[in-house]
Amino acid sequence: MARIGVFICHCGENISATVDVAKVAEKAGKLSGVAFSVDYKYMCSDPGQTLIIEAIKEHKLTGIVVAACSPRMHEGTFRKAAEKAGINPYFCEMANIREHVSWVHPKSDATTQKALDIVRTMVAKVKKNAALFPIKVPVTKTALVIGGGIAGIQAALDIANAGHQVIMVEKKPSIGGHMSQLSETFPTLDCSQCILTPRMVEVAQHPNITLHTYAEVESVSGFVGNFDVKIKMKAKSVDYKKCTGCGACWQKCPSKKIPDEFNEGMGFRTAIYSPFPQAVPNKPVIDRPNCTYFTKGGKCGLCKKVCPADAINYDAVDEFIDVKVGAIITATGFDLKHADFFPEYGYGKFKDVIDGMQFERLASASGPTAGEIRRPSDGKIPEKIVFVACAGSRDKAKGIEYCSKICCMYTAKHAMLYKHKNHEGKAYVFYMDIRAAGKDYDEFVRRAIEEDEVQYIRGRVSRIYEKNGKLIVKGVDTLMNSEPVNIEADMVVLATAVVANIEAESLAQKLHISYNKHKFFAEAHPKLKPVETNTAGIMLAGACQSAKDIPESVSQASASASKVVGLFSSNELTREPIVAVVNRQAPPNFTSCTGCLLCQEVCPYHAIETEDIKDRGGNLIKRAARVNAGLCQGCGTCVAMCRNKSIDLQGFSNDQMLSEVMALLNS
Amino acid sequence: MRIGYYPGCSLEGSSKEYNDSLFAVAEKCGVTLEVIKDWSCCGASAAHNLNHDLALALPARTLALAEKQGLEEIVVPCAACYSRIAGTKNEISRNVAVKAKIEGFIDLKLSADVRILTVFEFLQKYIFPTVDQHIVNKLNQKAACYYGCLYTRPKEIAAVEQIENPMEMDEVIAKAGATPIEWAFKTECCGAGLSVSRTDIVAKLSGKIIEDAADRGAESIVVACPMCHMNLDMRRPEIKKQLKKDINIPVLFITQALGLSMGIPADKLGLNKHYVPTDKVVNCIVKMEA
Amino acid sequence: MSEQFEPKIVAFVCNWCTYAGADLAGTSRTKYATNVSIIRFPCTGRIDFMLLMKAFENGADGIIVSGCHPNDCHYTSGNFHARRRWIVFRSLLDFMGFDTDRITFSWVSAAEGTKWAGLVNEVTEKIREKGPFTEFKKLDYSILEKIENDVVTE
Amino acid sequence: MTSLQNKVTELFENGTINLLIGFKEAIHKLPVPCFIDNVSQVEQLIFTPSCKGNLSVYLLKTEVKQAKKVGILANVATLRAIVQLVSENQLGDIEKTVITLDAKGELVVFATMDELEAYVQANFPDLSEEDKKLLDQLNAMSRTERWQYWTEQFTACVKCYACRAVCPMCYCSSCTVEGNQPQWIKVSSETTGNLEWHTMRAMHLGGRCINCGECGRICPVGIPVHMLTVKMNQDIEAEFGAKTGFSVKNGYALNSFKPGDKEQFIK
Amino acid sequence: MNIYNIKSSQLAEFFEQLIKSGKIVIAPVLKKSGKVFFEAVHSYDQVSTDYIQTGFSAKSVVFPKVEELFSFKKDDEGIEITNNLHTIPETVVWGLRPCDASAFNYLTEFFLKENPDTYFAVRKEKTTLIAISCAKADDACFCTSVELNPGSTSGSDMLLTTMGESVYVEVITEKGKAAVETAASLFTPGEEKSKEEFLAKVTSVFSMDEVKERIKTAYDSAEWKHASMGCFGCGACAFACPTCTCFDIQDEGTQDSGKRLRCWDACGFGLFTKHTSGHNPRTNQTERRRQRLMHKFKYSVENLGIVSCVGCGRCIRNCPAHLNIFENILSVTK
Repeated sequence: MARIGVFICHCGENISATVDVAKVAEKAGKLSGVAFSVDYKYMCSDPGQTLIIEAIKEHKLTGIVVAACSPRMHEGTFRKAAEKAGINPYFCEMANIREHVSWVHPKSDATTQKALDIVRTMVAKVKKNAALFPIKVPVTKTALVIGGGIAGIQAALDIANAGHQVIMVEKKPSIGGHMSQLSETFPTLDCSQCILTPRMVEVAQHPNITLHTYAEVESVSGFVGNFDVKIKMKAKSVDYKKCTGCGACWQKCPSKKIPDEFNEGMGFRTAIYSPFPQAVPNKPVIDRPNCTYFTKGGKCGLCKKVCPADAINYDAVDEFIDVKVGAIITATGFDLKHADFFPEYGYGKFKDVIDGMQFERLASASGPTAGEIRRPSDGKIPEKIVFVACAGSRDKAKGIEYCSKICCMYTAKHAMLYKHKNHEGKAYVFYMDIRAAGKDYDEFVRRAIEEDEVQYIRGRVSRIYEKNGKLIVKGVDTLMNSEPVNIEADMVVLATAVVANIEAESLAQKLHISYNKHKFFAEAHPKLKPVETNTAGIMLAGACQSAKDIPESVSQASASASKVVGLFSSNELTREPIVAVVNRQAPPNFTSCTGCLLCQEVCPYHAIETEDIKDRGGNLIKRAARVNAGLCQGCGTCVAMCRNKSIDLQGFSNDQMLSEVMALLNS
Repeated sequence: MRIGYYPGCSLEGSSKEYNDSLFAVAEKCGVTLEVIKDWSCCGASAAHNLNHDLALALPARTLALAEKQGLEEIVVPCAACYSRIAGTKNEISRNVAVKAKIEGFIDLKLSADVRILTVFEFLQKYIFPTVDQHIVNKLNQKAACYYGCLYTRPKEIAAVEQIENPMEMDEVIAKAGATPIEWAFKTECCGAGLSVSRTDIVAKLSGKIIEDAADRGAESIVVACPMCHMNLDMRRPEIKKQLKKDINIPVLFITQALGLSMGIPADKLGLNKHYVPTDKVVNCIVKMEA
Repeated sequence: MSEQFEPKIVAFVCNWCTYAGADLAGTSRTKYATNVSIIRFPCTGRIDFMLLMKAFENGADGIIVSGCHPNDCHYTSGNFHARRRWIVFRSLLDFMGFDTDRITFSWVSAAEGTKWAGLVNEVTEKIREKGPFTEFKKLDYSILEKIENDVVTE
Repeated sequence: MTSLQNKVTELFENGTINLLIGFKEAIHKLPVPCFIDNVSQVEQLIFTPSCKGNLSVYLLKTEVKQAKKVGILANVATLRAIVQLVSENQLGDIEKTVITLDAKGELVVFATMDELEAYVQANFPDLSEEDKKLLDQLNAMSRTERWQYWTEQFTACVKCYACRAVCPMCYCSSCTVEGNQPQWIKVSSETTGNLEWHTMRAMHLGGRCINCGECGRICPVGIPVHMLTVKMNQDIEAEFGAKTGFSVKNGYALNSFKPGDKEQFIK
Repeated sequence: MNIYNIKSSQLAEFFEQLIKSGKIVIAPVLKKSGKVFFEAVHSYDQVSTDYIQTGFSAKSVVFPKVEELFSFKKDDEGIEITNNLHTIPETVVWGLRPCDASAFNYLTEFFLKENPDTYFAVRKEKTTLIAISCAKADDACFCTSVELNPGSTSGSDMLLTTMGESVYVEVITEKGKAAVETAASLFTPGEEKSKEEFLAKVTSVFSMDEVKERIKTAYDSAEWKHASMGCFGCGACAFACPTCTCFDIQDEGTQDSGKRLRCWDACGFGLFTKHTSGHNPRTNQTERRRQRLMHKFKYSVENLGIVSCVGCGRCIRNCPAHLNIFENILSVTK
């Protein structure tokens, strides 16, 4: 038989001014199952809590209702008090008679009556409460970092340096990502590779980091603290244990005319290749579709002959490894739209209309032109370059409404680099707005305009066409009473839109994380949880969430790293036991769940699994739903969905909610 | 399949040859067009600058009449008319409130699901299937297809697939045995309505178009819009002043070009009605040996 | 005219948006009618239509169901599922001849304390005009007893 | 022997099935379900248009499941039920051989679920004329008339649960109406409780009910219970474009959503 | 037994007199559903005269689907317990069939033989049964097999048999007399004659004696499976049955007020025999239906000496699966 204690708080005058607290206490005392009832000035004060604790002990209370402020305010406080008194904290409920009564109603009988109604309701609920215990989930203290760009590198290093194991998966033969392709970086103009490569090496050499390049995530299951990940190790055709990276193979490789991805197709590489000189690991892979040995059925085989370490292995196959990790950081970065996306700029027909990343390669000392800015068509040094900002970005017609964020800055940088290399050259920038919000950013743009005399034209480019060897750029200058502008340029650089990685969607589906219509991964909360995803234990770093520049990517990487380290700071995760459970019944039913599994669909957290109920002989009796307490967040949508109430939500059970309704209405 | 026809004012007046050539071609291929009875002005160039409701009501009326006549498809050869009618259909079918309002004005119900064909859509859909057997001549020349603005924007009603580089007319021309050229002014502005008020601007804009076509060796310019045709053809003297050179590439309606290849006599196609003499074009024609 | 009818109204609300919104109304001391009492759920997705039925059976005159605006659900999609359920439930009730005006569905965010207060007053007024909900009570006889009553009352 | 009987004999002999759920004629001339477990009984089998019953209900019986390889005679409603049941993971543990009569009265035996699904989609039944009529009548009534109508019906209900018993979608091992912790619905049969019971049943079946109409047909007091789900299914198809017993994938409209779902009543 | 005659045309007047007498009159009424049910009526126009059998039997008059045994209220003064025995009205059941009427014999035995049930006693005491013999029957009727017939008087207070222009009235009990008294002027004394030609022909499908004998050993018959696999496990048969008496005691309400109810139950329900432990001695419908049939033909004979099936055929007409009780009895007693 329940022995409930009811504690009515005055909250100074806040409640007692409009609610007749004494009367509420007196009436509450008469409710069936209520063994003790009292009102007091400040229940949340130490004496108040002591009063509760004493009462619980003295009157052997089995549950308490504190009628005071909103549970969102003090539920924790009073549950602790209950615990101190030796009863399960979940036998404490709060009746909100301040925010929902005294503060919103005048002093009147009706107000007092409403207070009493709410108390009665909560008494009815607490009578149906059950002892709940925090859920403990073990944590595997290894993190998986997907993507070896600057964000991934930063996150991996931070976690590793905190003393935890990290597994990094990079789909390309080398880590480094886009940053390794950049020439100089804004706003400081320091060389990208000079600052990046040491970090890359650090990753390779870190005792806590296991690096898998030329590898991809195949599948992910499990939940926070306990993910099971299958990784696909694509066949490199080179035995990295033997390979010394001497380079003999790629120097000898006969198929030399393969467009070089690293140089954005403006240079060539061989079939067996290491993407760039400072690659990590600096060991080659064979690009099978382009390798004579594989395309011409075993002819060639030169690399094998010349390899001093006998590291070439044509028979290598894709391999799969399974790893257990506690947390996952996605740092899969972005892609750029290319010139062929722009019909008005010639669908990429014109060789000398290039995108920003191509310009980076032209400007890079390690690039195809060894840092000299020469135009792709004929290698001439352009005298006039037009830079077009917002190519695709902020353009509904192109389906890309968002701002790509980095273009304003790198366009200024490009113009500057060009001017620095060719003082006579002319640089024009067509722009909509200049978005240079960042430390030293606007100064940087001003410098481009004022010191390097880059001509900024506020307006859009309507069309680019070729006429007698020149690129005619038709635009408008909206600051010069919208005069049409025609510039005869030698080269045009489009600051094309940043878009999500092509594989973003499929990865998101493997990870069960949500993404927006542009396939950028979605954060759990745009302001307060910007680095977590809705799936506990999976964090975001860098441009896979939205266009970001280097400093932003790096800070977000460190942020999510700290989230992971926080997660790893204890051996177990403790979670509120407000979770759904599938009922258990005596045989032959075992559970009333019929295994229709229609609930699986509604669960936003994929927390509902199946469970095979077997007899002693191991024969399947029935397949039922089971809630993974590690994943369940306690929304209870499945509970309302379940036709025969086989799933119930602890803390908001059917019995509790119905009792509340009945009690509220039956005075 | 019954095909409705909306001439609009131009095709009954300034661009009669466009109308005649269209019918000549259709007739040759045994396709009949039903004029929408009691059609009214599409409201182009005037209404939509003054009163949006009126701008919708006028084409809406025409659409409603077409429906009443039981037509599921109508051809609208004039680019301006097309733009107005397609635009209206688009807005009405997207917004019930507007639809109701307009129905109120015109005092007619309309479902606005009549299909609206541009002239080149019409040619491809109804003429192409049988045209080959009628083609007797090869328009042995380089032609620059000029689309102008009204077929290519706004995006919602664009009548072409690649709005920046449309190819629809080019395909028709190729059928007629001409060589469509690649050029940069396919969709630039010809000056359109300023034809009367600011001839100087028209001269400038249309001038550029003609110049680029000439520079790229075009022997004729092919259009599907009365307004474009007028600016490129009739305004030659002003353009000549503007460019300080005399370019006399003739400007043909697409239907005239196709008609020629089908062996329809030049005068029946109204080629004699142009300002810039078209005999050059006619002379290029070579009979195809059967 | 005797004293005016004071309807009993139950509000089924989610913890994260509407409950918090009601808290906000409190902290900003917005005054509203005393007729509505709140029952707190974690999410609108948790609200079982049977609870609405039971509320009416037990003498509620009106019901408010309220939670996070679409796309704002703390659990990302609970309110979307709830919305679908409500769409069909409401139409079913109407098909059975039930007066669905006695149920008010609303989105009230944690920031909309004023909206909450307004909603409460509005609904209270609406239900007051409608008068007490008696349909269910009238039904509580077996067919025989029903006839007996008729006979007796004749 | 009829072609049906020959077919079934064949199925028994080549070991495709070891139990067949079909119809035979009862002493009072009506078709009654029969469960044939050997060839000797095959000649009692009939399958005529008068065999309206939805035998798929029996597929969920333990005795039947134990037979493992089960054949079943199915009209279109039964086929829909099977599609829906499969989509709800209810028929995983038996090998079923489904036999139907097509429009031409030809025997069709489905080798795979895909075949069956395709057949259902090709022969998807429309609402029966009398159901349409009744639906129109009900929609035409004023709200209070409808309330009058239904409460009268539910007053007559005696809670014999025949509607539940004959429903292939009511396969819960324990039904909420019988749960007593908490007691959602009174055990006693009185109008409010009966109304709650039928509302609940409709809500649990809306979007799953395959419109076989059995519940209405067999109600001993003649309540057209099936109209509730007929109406709901109509709404669901209109609002969310979902058909019941139509496809094994996405079988249920109410456990999914579109952010763009439309309604006019949420303030 | 007294015999009277009354003109068919005057039945209506007799009926109106019964109503005037202040009694509740329950009679067959044609419902929207096209089925005929017993219902309290105000006038003879409501009464259906063309029906073979009512959907449900008349047992609800003495054994309603829900019987409130008592109700209680708790307040500061204390606890108050009340029942509504006193509200049970004088009732006349008009137009039940001889089979239904004879069912009352069994009901009486069941409820009153040992530990008599007050509610039943009072209701029975206040109920007059005016039966009308059957001129028509259908495939489901089999009263003759259970040793009744379309004209049996057993259990009725008064039996009416229409013979063309006049109605042959058999008054069996005092209550029957009382009924005649309400409109004495309409009745003219008559003498006994055969009703045969005016009764429906119901052919007997089995010999009761054989069945009684053979069913003793039928428990293990393999035929039960074939007879009952098709049973869906609903209560349609039991609730319609004039002799099914299973009930379930339910307490409804809160700690402060509530009532105790006796509600119809059915042995066909899986829950009927389910134990708290989860164990269910009757695991499937075959066993449950066997229980029902064995009870009708064996157990009730053993317990009360009466076959508790009256051959009304309702279970056959109402069965969703069209199961046929006498067909099954035949098969299991083969």
